[in-house]
This record gives sequence, C-alpha cells and structure tokens, in this order.
Amino acid sequence: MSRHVDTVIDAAANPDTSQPFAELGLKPDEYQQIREILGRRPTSAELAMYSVMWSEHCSYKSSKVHLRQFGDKKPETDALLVGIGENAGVVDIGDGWAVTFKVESHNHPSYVEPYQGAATGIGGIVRDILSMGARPVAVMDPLRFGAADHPDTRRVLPGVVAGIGGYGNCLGLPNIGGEVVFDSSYQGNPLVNALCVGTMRHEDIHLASAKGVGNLVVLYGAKTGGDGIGGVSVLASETFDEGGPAKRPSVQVGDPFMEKLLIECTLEVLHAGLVEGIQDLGGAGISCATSELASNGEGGMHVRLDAVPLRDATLTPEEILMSESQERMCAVVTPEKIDAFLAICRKWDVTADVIGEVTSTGRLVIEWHGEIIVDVPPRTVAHDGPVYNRPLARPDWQDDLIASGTSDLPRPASAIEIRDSIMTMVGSPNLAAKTWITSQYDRYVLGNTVLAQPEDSGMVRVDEVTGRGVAVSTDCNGRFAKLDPYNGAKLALAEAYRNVAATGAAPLAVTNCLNFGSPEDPAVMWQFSEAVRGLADGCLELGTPVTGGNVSFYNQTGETAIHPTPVVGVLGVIEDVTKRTPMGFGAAGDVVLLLGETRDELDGSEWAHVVHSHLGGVPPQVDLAAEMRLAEVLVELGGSGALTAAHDLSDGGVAQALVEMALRRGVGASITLPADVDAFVTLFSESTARVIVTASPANADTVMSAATSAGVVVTALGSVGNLGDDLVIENVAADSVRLSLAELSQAAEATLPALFG
Amino acid sequence: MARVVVDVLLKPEILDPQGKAVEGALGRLGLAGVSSVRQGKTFTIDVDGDLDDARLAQLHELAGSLLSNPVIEDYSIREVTA
Amino acid sequence: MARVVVDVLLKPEILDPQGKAVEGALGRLGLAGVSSVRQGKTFTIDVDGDLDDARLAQLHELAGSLLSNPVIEDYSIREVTA
Amino acid sequence: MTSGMRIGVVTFPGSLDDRDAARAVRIAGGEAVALWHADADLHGVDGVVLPGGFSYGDYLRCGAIARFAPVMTPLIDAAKGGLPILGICNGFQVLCESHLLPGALVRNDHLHFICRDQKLRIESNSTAWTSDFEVGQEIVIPLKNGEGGYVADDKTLDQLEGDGRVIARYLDINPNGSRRDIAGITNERGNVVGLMPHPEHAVEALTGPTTDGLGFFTSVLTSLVNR
Ligand SMILES: Nc1ncnc2c1ncn2[C@@H]1O[C@H](COP(=O)(O)OP(=O)(O)O)[C@@H](O)[C@H]1O
Ligand SMILES: [Mg+2]
Repeated sequence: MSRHVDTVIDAAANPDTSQPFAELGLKPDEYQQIREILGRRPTSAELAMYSVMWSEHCSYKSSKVHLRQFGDKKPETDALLVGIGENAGVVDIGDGWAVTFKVESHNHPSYVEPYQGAATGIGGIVRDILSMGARPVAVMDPLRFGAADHPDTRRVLPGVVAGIGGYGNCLGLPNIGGEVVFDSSYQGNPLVNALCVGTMRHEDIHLASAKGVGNLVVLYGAKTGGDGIGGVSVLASETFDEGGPAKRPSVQVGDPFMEKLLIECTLEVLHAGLVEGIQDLGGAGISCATSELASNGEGGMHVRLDAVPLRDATLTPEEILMSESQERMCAVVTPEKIDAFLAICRKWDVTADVIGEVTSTGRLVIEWHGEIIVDVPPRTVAHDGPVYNRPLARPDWQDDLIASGTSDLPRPASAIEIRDSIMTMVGSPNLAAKTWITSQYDRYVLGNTVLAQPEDSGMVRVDEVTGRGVAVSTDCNGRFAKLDPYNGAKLALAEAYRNVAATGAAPLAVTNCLNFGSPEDPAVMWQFSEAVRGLADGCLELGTPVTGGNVSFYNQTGETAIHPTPVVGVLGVIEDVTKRTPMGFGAAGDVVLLLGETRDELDGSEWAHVVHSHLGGVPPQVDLAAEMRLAEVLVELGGSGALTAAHDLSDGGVAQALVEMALRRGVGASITLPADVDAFVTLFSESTARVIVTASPANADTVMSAATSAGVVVTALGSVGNLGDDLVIENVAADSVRLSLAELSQAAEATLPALFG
Repeated sequence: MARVVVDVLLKPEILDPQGKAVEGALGRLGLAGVSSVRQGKTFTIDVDGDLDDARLAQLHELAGSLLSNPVIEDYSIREVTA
Repeated sequence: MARVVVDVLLKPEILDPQGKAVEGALGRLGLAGVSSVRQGKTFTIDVDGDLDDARLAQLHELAGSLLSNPVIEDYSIREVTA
Repeated sequence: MTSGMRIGVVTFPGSLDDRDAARAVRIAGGEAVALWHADADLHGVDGVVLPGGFSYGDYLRCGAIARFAPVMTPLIDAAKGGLPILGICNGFQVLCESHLLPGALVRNDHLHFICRDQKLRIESNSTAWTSDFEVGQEIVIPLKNGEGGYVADDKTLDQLEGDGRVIARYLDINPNGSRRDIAGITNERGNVVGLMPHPEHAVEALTGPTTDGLGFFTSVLTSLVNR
C-alpha cells in the first residue's frame, strides 16, 4: 500500500489531526458530536461515513420532526403491513397479495446530466422496491421543468425523458403515468421524481436487517467504481449557484441491463429462501447499507472492505465507502445457504462476494487489508444522526400574494372569446398532449397494463387469475401549494385520490415526494411544515395512511426557491380490472353527467396562469368529506358496470376535461351548460371533488340516484356523439361553441413536438 | 475538402456498460486475456475548403459541447486524409 | 499488454440518421461548409501479453462477426500504444 | 382447449417480453416451454419464439451478442430444418444477426424510442406464423423499439418483394424509417419470421389495443396440426 490509511489506532494516537469536516458538509457541532460518540476523533473513513449518512438527504435531519406526524396521525387501518422507515411501505391488497410503492427525487443529478440523472433515478427507486422482496411491475415519472420555451428546458427535458425511457424500457417496466408541469419557478431546478410499484405475496416480504450472528454479508451486482463519490452530500444537499452546471461533481452512469439481471437474480434468491435480510445500495452506498443492516439487526457487523470488487483499483477505502455506483445490492445469508446463493448469482452472471459477517459486538467494524479503519456503533451512523428543529416563519409576502386574487382579471364573456380561451388553453404546454414524451416509454411490457397515460391513473393487473389489480396516480399543483402550503398539500392528495377513484379503484395508501427549497430559509421551512401538516391531516381524514416517501430540499437557484411541490402518490385497489372505468367518450347516446359542485374558483387556476400569467389569491376549497363521498360513488358504480367513462376535473376545469374525453377515442359530444351559472365559471373553474362521467341511457337513473343519495350533486351536461363528431357546447353566453376534433387534436398534439421535436 | 475525425470516449472513471458487455462476449467467444474494453464514438466530418485555425477552434468548441458531454466524456480531434 | 482499436463504420450506402442529425446541428450552430458527417463506433481493447498473428486473426474474425455486422458495417483494426 | 403443441420461448439475459410471449402462446391454445439461453437444447419443442427485450442491454448492436448464445446453435440448425421460429423485435434482430433472415435493423430515423399502436397490412399468409390472416388484412398491434429501421440493399429488397417474403408493412405512418415500410419478413421456406411490432401485446382486449396479435400464435398452432 503506497498510501497510508488512517486507522482507529492512528485516530487514538493523533487526536489533534485536523480533519476536513466542513468540506464534507458537516457543521462544527456535528463534528464535535461524532467525536463525543466515538470518544476520539473519527478516522477518515469514519468521517466519510458520518458525513454522508448525516447529510440532509440520508438523515432527514431538518424534516424528521415534521414527518413524525405521518405516524402520529396515522388513520386506523389494517392495510399497512410495513410502515414508514423501511425502504418502502407495504400494503395488503387482499387475497394474500401485498403491494409496495414509493416515489423518490433525483432532481439535482438530473439537472447536471439529464440523461444519466433521470436514468439512475429510475434505477434507484426500482432497487428500493426490489429490496422489500417485491417484483417491480410499473414505474411513473412526475416531472417539473422551467418555462417550456426556455433554452435550458430544451437542454434538460429531452435528456430526462430519454433517460427515463432508456432505463425503464431496458429494464422491462411499463411506464403507466406521471406528470409534466412547466413553470418558471423550476428554471434552474427541474424536479425529476420517480415512482415504482412492486407486488408480492405476503410471505415474500423482506426487511433490511442483519440478523443471526455468524451470518454472511454478501455484496452483489455491479462492481464498485468512483461514481458519484460525495454525491449524496454534494449533489443532493447543496444549492446550485447562478452559474448552473459549471460545478460538476462526478456523475453516476446507470446500467439497466445489469439492473434487470439484479432483479431476476434477487427474486430468485428470495423465493428460494436463501436470504435473511436485504438492502439496496443507493445514496451513501456501502456506508448506508452496512450501517442500516447492522443497526436494524443484531447490531454488530464485521466488514472486510478490501473484499469489495472494484472497477477502479485506485479507489481509497473512504471512496469505496462513499461510492454511489449503481446496480448493487447487499444480502445477509446463512453460511449453509451461501453456496446456493452464489450459484444463482453465477446463473445470472452477477458478481457476488462475501464482504463480512454479522456479529454480536454492537459495533460496525470495517477493516482494510487487516487494519481497522472503522469501529462505530451502527445506530449512530444510520439512525441517531442530528435532528434539527429549524426556525420557520410565514413569509412576509404571503399576505400580499393571497390578497391579489383573480377577481379583477378580465374574463372572456362572449362565445367567441370563450372559444379562443379554450383553444389557447388546450395548446398550452401544461395542458397539451404529452404524447411526444410518453410515446418514448414502453407501456405494454409485462402484459398487465390495464390503463396508462393519458388515463386518470395507471392501472396494472396483479393477479391474472382473479383480475385483482392496483391503480396509482401522482399529483401536485405547486401554484396552489405556493398560495397555501397546508391546503395545497391536501389538494394534491385530493387530486390523486380522485384520479384513482375515477378509474374504479378504491384508494388505499399514500406515498409522497416533498420537493422544497432550502430548509435553512425559515420561509421554506414554514411551507414545508404546513405542507406536511396538511398532508398528514388529509390522510387521516381520508383514511389513507402514508406508507413512505422522500424529501428533497435545496431546490432553489440562488435565493429563489421553487414553488413548494409536495407530490402525492395514491394507490388504490380494484378487485377486478375488467371493471375499470376509462376516461374517453365511447358509445353515442351515452349521457354526460357532472358530479360535484362548481364554485367560482379561479385563483391559482391554469386559466389565470396561461391567459394572464397570474398567480395570487386563495386556492380552491378543500372538501375531503365530499371527495370521499364522490370516490365511494365512483368505485361502486364502476364496479357495477354502470359507468362507461369517468374523468377527473382538475387543471383547466370542465372545458379541458371535455376536450380530453373527446380526444381520447375521437368521439365528440353535445353539451348544454346549466343556464343559471356563468358559462365561464362552469368551464374554467377548478373546484375540487368533481368528475365528469358517462353512462348508457339505461343506466343514467341508477347513476343519478346513487350520486344523489350519497350527497353528490349531479348536473346533466348532455350526450356523447359519434366517432368524429364535433364537441359542441351550447348555452355559452346565449350562443354555442363548436370545436372540431381535428382542430382540438392539432392544438393539443402540436405543442410539445414544436418545442422539443 | 478536409476530413476530421472526432473521437469521443467515456472518461476513464465513468462506468461503460457497453464496453463491459462486449468484454464479456469476447471472452465467451474464446478471445483469451482481454483485460478491458471501452466503447467509444467517432464522428467523421467532411468540411469544404481548408481547415484553418478559426474553424479548428470552432470545431473544438463544438466537439466539447455538442459532440461530447463534458460531464462524462472526453474528446480528441484528428485530421485524416479524405 | 497490447491495445488495439477496432473502428466500425456504417457502409456508405446505409442511411446514418445519427450522422445526419449531427450534420444538421453543426450547421445550425454555425460551422460552415460541413458536407457530411458519419457516426461510427470504436472498441478499445486491451489484451494481456503479445498480439501474435494467431490472436490478431482471431480478433479479425470477431471484429467481422461480433463487433460489426457485415450487412451494414465495415470495420478496421489498428494497434495503438497503450 | 390446448392443441398439444409445445412452443418454446427463449430467455436471454435482458429478454423482457418472454412472459408475454408465453402468455400469448397459452391464450392461443399452445403450451409454452421456457428455453434458457445457456442451454444448448430445444427440448423437443414444435416451434420457438425469440421474444422482445434488450438482450445483453443491446449495448453492442441489438441482438449481436445473443446470436452467439448456446441455445442458438441447435436453433439455427432447426430453423434450417423447417422448425417454425418467430422473432419479435429484439428476436427479429437476433434472427438477422444470425443470418437466418436477410438485412439488418438500425436506429430509428427520428432517433427516439417509440411506443405506439401501429397499423399494419398483412402481405403474406403463406408462412407458419401468418396463415390465419387474410392477405391485405389490416391489423393494429403495439410497436415499441429504438432500433427498428429495417435496411437491406436494393437487390435483397427486390428479391424479398418478388418472392412474397415481406409479410407485413406499416400503414399510415412509417414509425422508424424502415425501407419500403417493411415491418416483417420471412425466409424462403416460410418457417422463420421476423416482425418488429409486438403481436404478444395484442392478445387480450383488456391489456392490448386489439386482439389482432393472436393470429400469429394461432397460425403456428394450425400449421403444426396441418403439417
Ligand atoms: N411524465 C409522464 N410520464 C408518464 N405519464 C405522464 C407523464 N406526464 C403526464 N402523464 C400522464 O398524462 C395524463 C395527464 O396528466 P395530468 O394532466 O397530470 O393528469 P390529471 O389532470 O389527471 O392530473 C395522466 O395519465 C398522466 O399519468
Ligand atoms: Mg394528475
């Protein structure tokens, strides 16, 4: 060894060696705390471990005190088999089936290197799901970009989309939905969130714990290289300066082929009963996997770091501990089963090496060529990191923002003006068809995709015999969250919940990805605490527990934070996927009904954004009791086959929903707006707890009476036309609006290709 | 007419899944002793007229931004006879 | 150790959409007079020991079957100093 | 009802649509037999599907590495002996790389991966895999590929056309720049078929755009019975 490694003996002998803790992102008091825990200075390897594990990204040090609410306010539920704290939560969906799902961010890496950043984002979340023992069955990608016509969006978006597709397609996971939102608040800080759903039998659930003294710790998958070293603390926890991607930390490159082998290999060893505990390697790599496995298990582990297979022989032990090389997993295996385990790895051409064993010492001890370089209590690394109660303060601009509502903005009045507004909105980047993006994703692979984009939620069949399945939707309107973070989070939850119910699935559980600015800014911290409080309250009221999620802080450029963006994913269960409700108009003559109440709610709306570039006022009222009544009606009627279509109302209101329902299968409709309400409000308001449904004339009464008796207001809107018919809206300012499907389709489909094609 | 070839290679520390796949295949097909394979890209560019310093500088600029991704790749330029 | 580079290029008559896209982009970014761009692949292969005739022959065999597809591509092999 | 026919589905490292192909075989009434790339044995199957996916990550060229898998040795012999073989997408690429079919598949002309419901016209029903269709029949099945552009020299193309060996053509749009809108071809004998779109994703009304893909799988079962 040419380079001298800093051993535990050295650390005791030279207590005063100065150490670069600040460069590694540790605060002086955090460094002091480490010295106290160890009773000496840390070795450089220990310092590396603590610095990554105590980073915001791994330790949740700023968010922990708030996230506790998800547990404290957890609704009564039997569905939660594994709760928050594991790699991903697991819910019972009936018949012995369990589902795990989770969403994570890969925002900063995707800004630096869009393709690889987004690709490895998919890879990381898939391994999280896999590590629970589940077979990954679908992915989704909630995305936020700066202004659609900004040159940097042109740089970032195509790469992100190609990366998500490149990785997910090659892995053989259908992409069943997501979001694409453009808003200048994300300029310089796009959000790339990735969600994965996995399924398993109850008995296949596995946890990340190193149990059984004497059991072996196996590292398998890709070899370790110099990827993303320090990525966790540098990439995920620091703000980008004005200069943008000038600061170039080393980037991780994904190998989806390796990940595919890792999936098949992992499922085979799990099903063969060869694994005691399992953990994926994500942020903080080996530091995280060993310390978490040890602290969740017997508490002790002995690791020989020089046994880690390397791609680059020059890596130092500190770098090996911090490397974020992708496509690696760690398993705990009994000595009797190790040969069988290694044989399956060989079958799949997956490198596997025993790097240590479980001990009863209560210490995580890591040696490097015979010398001890780490000797720590694993809990102090993995779980007992610093916890901050950061100062929070309602921003001084919040009142002004709320005061400047949309009531003074000119509204279209005549039928011609309303028609123009509809056409402008249909072609606007946020509402335009996302085909240019989603056609780069495989939605068919695995053969169980029942619904995918642009349907309200993605739906996959879980059991091919019974037809049991799950539906997932992710949503968040960052403008609403900016106006009111507490209700904004509830609105995101309500929308995702409604999207799931619209397809006929009963909402069951929640995941989230909380994307915010710097936690060191009291205004951001206030937004965060409000959003968490809103989401926890909302989940309690709806009876849908939070099963897990992710926090992404430091999403800002300079002093300017992004809109608070608490992306909420809701998962629902449907007993028979053949009964799912699609979104498009189908049979001519079907009646079109609006379920739910419309109020004059245009503040923060897509109309205000597109037509007036305006953001201010009070977001639409949240009424979760109404959402629950509506969902019950949708699930019951969907299951009984009474609905031929249902489509959630959100961005763009009734006008946009009608257009989307018509374009889905190229079928027009003849709509008559209620006479007693302002047509503009009916068409563009974004009141919540509303859905448009269709039913055959024979079932119309059933639908109306079911809704009415559940306390859901029903408004008859008209009837479905024939293939190719126009969308005609009567009673618009004493006139009518006629929209041909050809012009609507042209307006909806042309926007993204023109920007990015 | 002048012809230049821009060679683009992944930086040595960056994972090269393609090279790795080829390395495995070469081994399975019986080529002994392969210790490493790296896959790269070439762009063979024909330009009219002479390649003066100004254009060469421009080419370097584009090779480092458009043709390669400086975050993960290195490039080099060589002139060849067309 | 010996190092060889296998260059693989699309046959001239085969359409090269990637080269075309690069050609267009170079033009748009202001490089004047580009008359053609072709994109190719390189494999930089390190082998232990010497590259004797037998192994070179084996390498040619593999370059013409595995590393390139003779239906659409041509290859050439050059030795370089590692 | 099963036909008693056993159709093998090969899994290479990186195969993705192998389960789907097996499901399609079962729905059509056959028995699906899993074949493993490293096992140089076809286990007496009556036909073989090479499924879609990204074998070996498609890192070198699509299908280039899979072509050298041990299972391909007996498969290439059997193909020459008349065993019905269908290569879908990546499987088509493997068949071209193995020279069981002429030509090659290259990067889509628009350079993006594309997944869409694609309209095709069946051009030949005198193959083992298309006999249940009518010539001229229009079908819609999913297409999903990044390297699906079919290329061959003009002489080869003329010969394919002249011999009636183009089995399906893209209609409405050419999604990947394939020459002469070719979506699928066959060998002289009509037992080996390569198809870029994915019939195995169109076998159930619930999960596919249509059930038009089923015809490929019923065809082979019918032709085996009538053999
Ligand atoms: N990035 C994406 N990836 C996959 N699907 C997407 C993506 N963006 C949008 N979609 C899909 O497009 C459809 C419309 O999106 P959105 O407008 O957010 O729906 P909603 O109005 O129901 O919230 C949904 O099916 C959604 O899943
Ligand atoms: Mg949505």
